[in-house]
Parts: sequence; C-alpha cells; structure tokens
Amino acid sequence: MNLKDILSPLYVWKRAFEKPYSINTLSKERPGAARYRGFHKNDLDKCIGCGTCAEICQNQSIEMVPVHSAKDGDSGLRPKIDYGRCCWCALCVDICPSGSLTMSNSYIWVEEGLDRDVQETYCYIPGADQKPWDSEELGYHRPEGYELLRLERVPMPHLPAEERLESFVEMVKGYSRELAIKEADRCIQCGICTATCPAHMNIPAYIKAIREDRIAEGLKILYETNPFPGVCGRVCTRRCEDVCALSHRGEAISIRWLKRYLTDCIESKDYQGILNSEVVPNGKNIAIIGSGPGGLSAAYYLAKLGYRVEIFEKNSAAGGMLRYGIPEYRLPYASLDKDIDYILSLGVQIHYNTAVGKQVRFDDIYARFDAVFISTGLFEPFIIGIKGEDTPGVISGLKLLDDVTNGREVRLGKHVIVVGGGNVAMDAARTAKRLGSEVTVLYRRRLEDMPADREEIEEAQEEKVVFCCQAIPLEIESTSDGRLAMIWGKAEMKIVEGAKRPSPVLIEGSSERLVADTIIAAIGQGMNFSWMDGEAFARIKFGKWNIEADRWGRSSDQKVFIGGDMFNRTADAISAIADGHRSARAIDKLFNPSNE
Amino acid sequence: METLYKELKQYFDVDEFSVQKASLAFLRVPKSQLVSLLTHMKDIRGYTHLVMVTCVDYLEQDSFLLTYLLHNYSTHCDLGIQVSISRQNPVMDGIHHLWEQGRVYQRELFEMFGIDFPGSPDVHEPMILEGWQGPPPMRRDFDTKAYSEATYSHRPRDHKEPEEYMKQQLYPED
Amino acid sequence: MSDIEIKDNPDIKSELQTPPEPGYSEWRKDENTLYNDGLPEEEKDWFCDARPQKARKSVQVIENFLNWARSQSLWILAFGTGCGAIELRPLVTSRYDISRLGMQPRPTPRQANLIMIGGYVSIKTLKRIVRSYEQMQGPKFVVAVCSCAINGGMYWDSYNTVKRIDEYIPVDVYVTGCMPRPEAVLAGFNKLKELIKAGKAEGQNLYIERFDWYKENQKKVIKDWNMPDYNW
Amino acid sequence: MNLAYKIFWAFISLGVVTVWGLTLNGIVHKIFARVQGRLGPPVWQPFLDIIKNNSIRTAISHGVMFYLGPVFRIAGGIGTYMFIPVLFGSVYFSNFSMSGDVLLVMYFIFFGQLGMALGAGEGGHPYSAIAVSRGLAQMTAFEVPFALSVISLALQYKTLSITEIVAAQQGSFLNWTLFTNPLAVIAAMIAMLGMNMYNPFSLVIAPQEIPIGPPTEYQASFLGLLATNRGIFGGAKLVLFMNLYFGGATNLVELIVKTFWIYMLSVFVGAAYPRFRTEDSIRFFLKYPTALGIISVLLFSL
Repeated sequence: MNLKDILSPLYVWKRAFEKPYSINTLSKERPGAARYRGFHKNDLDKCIGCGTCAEICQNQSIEMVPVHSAKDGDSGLRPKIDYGRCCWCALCVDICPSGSLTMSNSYIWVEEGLDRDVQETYCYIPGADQKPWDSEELGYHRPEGYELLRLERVPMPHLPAEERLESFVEMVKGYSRELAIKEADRCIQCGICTATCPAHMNIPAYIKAIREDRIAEGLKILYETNPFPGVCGRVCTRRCEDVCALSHRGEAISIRWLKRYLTDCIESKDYQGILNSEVVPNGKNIAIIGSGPGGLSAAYYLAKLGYRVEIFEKNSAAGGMLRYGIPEYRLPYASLDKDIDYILSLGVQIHYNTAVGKQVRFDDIYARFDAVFISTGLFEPFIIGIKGEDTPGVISGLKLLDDVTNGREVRLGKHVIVVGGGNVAMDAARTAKRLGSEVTVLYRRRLEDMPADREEIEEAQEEKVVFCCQAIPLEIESTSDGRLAMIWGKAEMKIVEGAKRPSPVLIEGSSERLVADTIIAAIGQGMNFSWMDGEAFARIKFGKWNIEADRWGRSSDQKVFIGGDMFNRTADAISAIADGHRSARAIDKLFNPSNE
Repeated sequence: METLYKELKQYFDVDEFSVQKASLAFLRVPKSQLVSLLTHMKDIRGYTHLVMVTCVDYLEQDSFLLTYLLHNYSTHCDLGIQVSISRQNPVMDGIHHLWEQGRVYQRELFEMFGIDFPGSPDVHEPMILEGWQGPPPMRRDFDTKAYSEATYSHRPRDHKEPEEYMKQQLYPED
Repeated sequence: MSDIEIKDNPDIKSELQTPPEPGYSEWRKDENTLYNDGLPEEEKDWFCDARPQKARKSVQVIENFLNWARSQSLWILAFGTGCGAIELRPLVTSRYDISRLGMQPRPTPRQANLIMIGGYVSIKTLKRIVRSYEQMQGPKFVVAVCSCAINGGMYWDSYNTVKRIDEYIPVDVYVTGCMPRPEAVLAGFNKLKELIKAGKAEGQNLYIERFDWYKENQKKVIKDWNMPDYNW
Repeated sequence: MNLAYKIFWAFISLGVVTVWGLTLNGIVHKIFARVQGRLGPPVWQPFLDIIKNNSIRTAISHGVMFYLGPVFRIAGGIGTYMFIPVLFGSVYFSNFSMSGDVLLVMYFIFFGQLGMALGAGEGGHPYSAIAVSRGLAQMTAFEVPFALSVISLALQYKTLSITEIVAAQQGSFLNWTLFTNPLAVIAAMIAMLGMNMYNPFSLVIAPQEIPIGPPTEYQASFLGLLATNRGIFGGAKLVLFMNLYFGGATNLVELIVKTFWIYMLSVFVGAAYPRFRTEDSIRFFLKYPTALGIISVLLFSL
C-alpha cells in the first residue's frame, strides 16, 4: 500500500465538476427509437380479419372481435390486443398477411387501478379505438426482406405454348407430392376463403390434409360439399383465390391445383372404398332435368340420402357445359368422367338423348316423381345484334366448342375473329388456334376489363392470340372472294354516372375493317324457355329472365326446384354445384322436415 | 472420448455412446451401476465437477431419463452419463455423498418430477413450489394450462374464429 | 384452428373441482380477531391477533398538505419481484436519477411507502409480497409494472404464477410493458404522485375494508399458509 | 441573564442548528449525487422526509424500550448541543456552557448511541442487533483517538471548558488548535469520519447487507424523530469540532462557513472510498489516529 493507492479514489471528485449523466426525462417524454416496438396500430381498411395474428400470438393476447359485418374476403373481425398478455414480440406484425398491423413507437401507458377493472382498460382494438399513438409514423414495421409467410406460389408445371397448340392435350401437368405439400404448407389456415366459395368447401381442412399427407381424408372433405372435385380442381373460377389472405401481399395459395392434386392422387376404383357411401333407399323418387354440374351434384347428395334419382339429359353424354362448353385441353374428358362415374355409381339413373318437351313430357315427369330439380343451364347464345350477323360463317362460340367435343368436322379457315371477352370467348379463341387458325379477339372494353380469367388471357396471349380491345363491332359483310369482313369502330372509355365500370362509347366516324374466314360470337348465353310448357309449368311463376325461386332453389311450386346457371347469376361450375347441394338439402327437408 | 469409452466398457455396461463434439459425449449406463460409475469418474478419471443433473420425461416409453453432466477441469471435457428409470417407481440412488450440491438437484427432481432419492437430506422439503398440492408439474402428463385456468382467474376471452364467424354472418343456414 | 388445445385430463380436473373451502369471513370467530390458523400453536402468542383497523384521516386542509409531502417523498421497497425489477436499477442510477423526485430505494418494508411489483409473481413470491406489504406503514402504495401483473403476460398458462395481482393486494397504478422502459415506470410514478396529491391513493384502507376478500384470495393460492393473517 | 431567558435562547439556537444540520444533509446529498454524475434530490428533501415520516398514519411499537430508543437518541443529540457554546462572545448563543462541559459533551455523544442500541435491540430484528454491535464496536474504536485528542487539548489549554478553549484560540487564525496542536486535530478529524458514518466507516448502516442498520424496525414518527436528530446531532458535532479545533465562530456566517467545510472532510472522503469491514475499521482507528493522539498527549504533557 502506498500513497498513490490511498489518493487515487479521490480522482472521482473531478466528476462533481462535469455535466451530470442524468437526462432531463422528467419534463418531457422521450420518443422511442424509429423501430421501437410500442403499442399496436391497425389499418382497419387493409385488415381482412384473418386472425393470423391471434393464431401466432404465443401469449393468447390477441382475440378477434367483430367490428363490422362480414363480407367476401373480410371477416369483419379485428384483433383486440390485451396488454396484460402482450410481450411485444411483434410476431403478429411480422406475419400479418395484409400488412395492416404495425406498431407505433409509443410505449407509455399508465392506468390507475383502485376503482376499476384494469384488465378491461388494458384491452383495445387498434384502429377502432382511438389512441394517442394512432397517428404516429415511426415504430416497428415488418422489415423489408424479412418474411414469415411464403408469398411466392410453387410454380405449376405447364406445357410450353408452342407444344400445346399442337393438340388438345391438357396443358397443366399437376403438382407432384413434394410440390403439393410445399404449396399446402404456405396456407395460414385462416378460412376466409370458405365463405367466398359458393359451395363453402372446407378449404383449410383439405389443405391441412394435403400438408399432413392424409390424401384419403382430404378426398372425404372434398366430397362433403363438392361431388366434382376433379372438375373444380381444373376449371373452377376459384373465387377463393381472389380473397386468399396471402393474395394481399403476395400470390394466393393455388387452392384449385391442390384440389386437383388430391383427386389425381386417388384412382377412381378406390373412391368407393374411401368415401364409403352406403346408401339406404328411402323409396322417394326425384327427377332431375339436365345433367350439368348442378343436376349431377343434386343427384349425388340426394342419392346419398337414399333417394332414387333419375336424370333426363338431351345429349348423349352427361356433364352439360362441363363437357360441351369447356375444351379438352382445360378439362380432359377422362377427369370429367371420373367424377361423373362415381356419382352414377351411387345408383343414379340417367336417360341420355331424352330432351324434356320432345321425347318426354314435363307433365309426365311431374306426375311420376315426388320432386323435380331443373338445371338445364344456359345454352342459347346471345346475338351481337348487328347487320349481317346471319351471314353463313358467323357461328357462336358454344357451337364451336360443342362441335369440337362431338368430334364433328369444323372448318374455320385461315383467319378467325372472336367477338367477346369472357371465358367462352377465350375457349373459342384458343380452340380455334388449336385448329390451326390465326385468331383475333375483338372486345369492347379494355384488356383489364375482360371478365375472363386473368390466367386464360395470359395463356391466350402466350399462344399468340391477337387482342383488339376497345373495338365495337358495327357490321359484317361478305367480301367478293367469299370471306367475311368485320367493320368495327374504335371506342373510348367514358365514366358514366352510377355505372360500376367505365363504358365504351363509339368514337364517331371511326371505322376499321378486318377480314376473316369465320366470325365467332361469344358474348354470353341465355336461357331457353321453349320446352317449358304444359300444365305443370302453368303453376310455376316466371320472372323476367327465369323461374322465380328463393335462395334454396324452391320455385313457387313446392315440388319443383331449380339450380345451376339458370338460377344463379355467376354462371360457373362451382355455383351450380353449390345450387345442386343446396337444393338437395331443400328437397330432403321437404320429406324430412325434422332433419337439418 | 472414444478411448475413454473403450476403457469404461471393460468395467461397466455402458452403451449408446454418442459424441456431440470433441469435448462433449453422452453414454448410457444401467441404473444399478450409476453410482459406482460416477465414483469412478470422480476419483479416477478426473471428472470432479458435477455440472448438473437433469431429467427428461419420456411419457411414451414410460421412463425418466436422468442425465448427470460431469466436467473434467484438466482436459476440459464434458461427459453426460444417462440413466433410464421407470416412471412407475421413480426411485434413484442419491449422489449427495459424492457432490454436496447433488442434494439441491435431488430436491428439485423430487419436486418437479417426483423422483425419490431415499436418504438424501431434506429431499421431501418444498424448495420452489411451497405448498404445492398437485402432481409434479414437470411431468408431461400434467396439463399446466388446464391447471392454471382452474386455479387462477383470467380475463374472460371472447375470441371468434374468422371461418365460423363468417359462416354465422354470411350463410347461417347452409 | 388453435394448435394449443386443452388436453382432457380428468385427473387434474376432478382434483381441481373440489368444493371451495369456506371463505375467510366464515372462519373468523368474531369481528375483531384474526384467525391465524396457519401458525403453529407455540407461535400464536408471538403475533397480534387483532384485526387491522381503517386509518383515520385528519382535517382536509392538513391532509392535503400531508398528501403533498407524501407524494414528494416516496420510499420504494427495494424488493425485486420479477423481471420488471431490473428497470428499477436504471431509474435509481445516474441516467434517470429518481432521487430528483424525492424517491429512494429503502431496504426495509417498515420504512417504505411504495412497493413495486415488477412483473410475474409466483406463489412463493406472493407470500413474501403479502408479508412485506402488510409490514409497510400506511398510507402505502403499490405500483405494478409489466403485463404479467395485469393479466398474466407471458406466464398466462404457468402453473405457479398468479395472473392478476390486484386480487391479492390493492394496486394504485399499473404500467404496461414487457418490460416497460424506465420512462414508462417514471410516468407510472408521476401518475401515482398525482393520485396521492388528489387523495385517491387509499389502497391501505381499501385493503382493510376488503380484508376478508383479499385473505380469501391469498389463501386460495398460498397453500402452505404459515404466517400470521396480518403481519403487524 | 436569567434562566428563562437562557432557555428561550437555547431553544432558538436549537432550532437554528436543526435547520442548518438538515440543510447540510441536503447539500451533502446533492454533492454526493454530483460526484456520482447525478443531479440529486432537492436540498430541502430531508425536511420533506421528516414531514412525510411524521404523517404516516400507523406505527408499530415493539415495547417501551423500542419507544424510548429514538427518545434517548434525540436526548443525546440535544444534550450534546445544549452544553456547547455556539457563538463565541454571544450572550444568546452560548447555551449552557460551563466549566468541564467538554466531558459532558463527550458523555452525551455516547449516550445517544447507547439509547439507540437499547431501543433497536428491543425491535427484535436480527439486523438491528448486528448493526448495533457493529456500531458500538466502531464507536469504541473511534472514541479512543477522539478522547486522546480532547485530553491533549485539555493539557494544552489547561481547561475542560469549551468556552475557554475557544477563547484561547482567538486573535489570529494561527492561534487555532489546527496550527497549535496539529496532531490532535488530525486524530480527531479521523475520528470524526467514523462519527459521521460515511464511507469508509458506514458499515453500521450498510443498506443492502443489514438493511439500514439499527433503525431497521423503526418507522413513521419514530423514524421522523431519528431523522430530526440527524440534523441536531450532526450540527452539534460540527459546532463542537469547530469550537475545539478551528477557533470557534463569532457570528452565524462564520459558523455556517466553518461547519460546512468541516463537514466537507467527511464528504470528501466518503464520496471516494469504499466501505471498511468492522475489524478493518477498528484496526484502523486503533492504529494511526490513536498513535497520533498519544503522541500529541505526550507532547503536551511533557
């Protein structure tokens, strides 16, 4: 011990003359760092109420509570956060599929506790309940490049455009087991899609089944609500994917392809064993007019309930629009037959080539059966309504597709014009392309307004179909060399009061001319009422366009039910299937009011 | 480590030898030979430090796996000696005579897993869980969430699953 | 959808559904005596068995002045009860220097006015908290920080921590956070000072008023009750 | 001056020294805080604490001796102060100074500590007992150099009256004991470090180890009384040291300046050094300061 050791501690005194370390926090609050994880903020408009935040929360501090009513793609629920549970780990922010949940950099929240239930005061719905930090810019947001979700879809193997033009071979190859599990693994199991699906298929459940490789169970789940999984796995309009929670920041789950994967995995001979549908006949007879997806789906569920079902089909094969309206490269007949065969295997009788009104009278059917389900679909093409439309060489899209299906010879010529922008127009255009023609599509509005599937349009473009948009057909005239000339005018888009989308208005004086061998009109189709006569129909109320019915498909006559395209406005397969299922239950209710 | 295992093999029924890294290995020994092996390790092999005693509950195999982790200060090697004991009759010989701190581990194991160490001082005294009346909480068949919900008061939760809520709202009849 | 599912464990459930023991108010012999049933027979004489009485306030003007003095001189019981206690260290050290507010850590409950519950409270800690709280001389205040003290926080499904501390002692001010930053704790202390000045921080009398209820709750979770019912 | 008048002025001066002692406490806390890089509590914090402690609504007593402990303590403080002439030459601030009062004062310094020891022991808390035994051991140790220093002074000035000791130092500052008898002053100042219980001799109240020391069981107005005594007793000690070694004071300003700087010695050391253990501090007091005291006694007795 020397003097230095004794004196050196006194060195500390120099600090007394320096500035103190203390910070002046007592007068004003210090903001958190720019990326501080403070109290939550939620953009209520962006939020879709998928509940993923509540699901990932390790402390169960988030609960979903109703804020407004549910609509498609938005459950109306919003997260309510309990700050008696939260540990600010920000997993909820990181995983939020819509990116609406963020954090402010506020961190001070003090409540007195003696005279109230503090557990209630420390809960709030970010966004809905006003809080001082709602307007704060800074705070934790999910950093760029850091992603808990997998936003990219597992790519689906396709045939290249050149190859697929050569034949009607199915162009989508389907997922392998690895790819399907990988894709199913992206699903966050929120179930937002279930409400949007017309058939309300239990999508999260069967995706979970795929992920866990329980194929048979997945098929069972599919058949609960949809007897056409093979078909829907290929050509469904998949509105579920439009509302998929993942689609807000990335690509939606390929729900359609996953469904297809499930049915592809199982051979049709194994269906009976897996689905195990023991039918106990109950002695009631049901007639179904039309063997489209609506009719067959009703037949399936009725047959499962023990009804004896007879179907009257005017064509020589079942499937309706599925068979005659969808080209083979999208829906191979083998897969369609696989689904139909299973339905027919339940003992459903089908009378081919039996058109009601011609071969059989509706009144007889009405008298013979306990209930009738009508789903004849829309097979009457709309006309464009221009001069020269009745010229030979102008055909409808449906006719083209029908001819191709029936194997009739079709001569389209070198150049084909397709008028319209819907799925039928795309199918017609691409079918024509496969038959070796050059195809131009005329459409009244812009490309982005086309009602056809985006995917269809893109694939058509890949196949070198020419799109000519904002083109209003004016006249069709024959040319001297026996070809057809389409006169059309340029349109401009005008926003009209009250209309949902801008409407095309012809630019006066503009007139162009396009020569083709065949013109295909595919601007939609309507219903054919011609066969509906007789006593039974006299008792049924008709509306302006179709038979009046409630949402269960019950017409004004309690024995008659309708469904399919002639009933719903969406006119797609899955809606028809949903109608069939719904009406089947309504019919069952008629005989067993206590059920349900 | 390999040579150590080979040497030990001559005297004890050790098996399931696994090397995690150059200085860490695990081996399994029958219940009856554990104390003698530990004594051997401590007195002859230089593994003088008892790092910890832990337990894993293998509910499916109906057994507890005890791990005694030893450290050798001269070679800086760790050796985990594992012993599997029955879940139905969880009794083990104490090692408090070898290492004084073994007492604490044994008390903890008794409290958390219900493994008895006859003769270990204070082994039945409560240590962390004063006044605990339920089954040993670290056993896997003890459901901590259910216990917590029944014992303590939580704020009532009113959580709605989006799927069911949308069904209620949009298509209640279907 | 939930991955965490309540397992059906009939053993535990039947065990837990045993009828509740009679409430504290039913046990007591008369109005003014404590039951002190947890104490061994020979120790019963060591402790006072009179029930605590509500403290009287003085005249309003004087009381206001005294409340101001109390708010300017808060002595904290330096008892780290959970992870939130770590935030007390920066508060008393140079950077935040809580002594500016007239607050200082006090190592003995007898001299402290303020107990800070720093987060999760296990049963073993709860026993010490109750004991310390009762040894403090009134008016005494409780500040509970962290989520855990409000509704269980991270320990929401733990078997050995209480979920809400206000069932066991009256809490004047809560600060949420996991853990709250020192500024947030400071805000909590400032709020407490306001409450004291406004004469609202009467947790001590509330505790006496609802004594039976608090005791019942405490004894429900503290199974080995081996201390006097009120720690004078 | 009649007795009533004297008592009246004694109380006035008691009030002054209480306020000054507490203010000094506040200032010292502020200085400590600055050395530690903090801003520190306001200077009036000790007053607030006393008001707060006296406003506590409940108080626990452990018996008569427990109750009397703080009373003894403050009696010791007041007793010490009452026999010290505060201002030299002032009729108002001379308290009850008389011949031989230095012995009385030394007795009272001890008296307070003993009273505290009895009261704290009654509290029944083990920490009190530990702290009291440590405190008494340390006090016995620092009392040796202090007593030697006072004996040296008595030999030097041939008197046991503080007033006379102060009177002998008047004239020039070179007449202060500090310069006439430096060894005794050094021994006494080191003893004062122990008396004020700042570091390195703070083991009596070691806050984390034996919480707060003897008053660990004291609360409410008991604690308020003890805190008041810190003002009185602290002030009295400073005035005593000023009188004995630094020439006393003739007016209040001089008193304030001198006592402040005397106190600053404790602070200067206390802010810098860590704490001694009991045996270390006893060994320390019985070594260097005691040796210095003995030498100074020998010098003046020859």
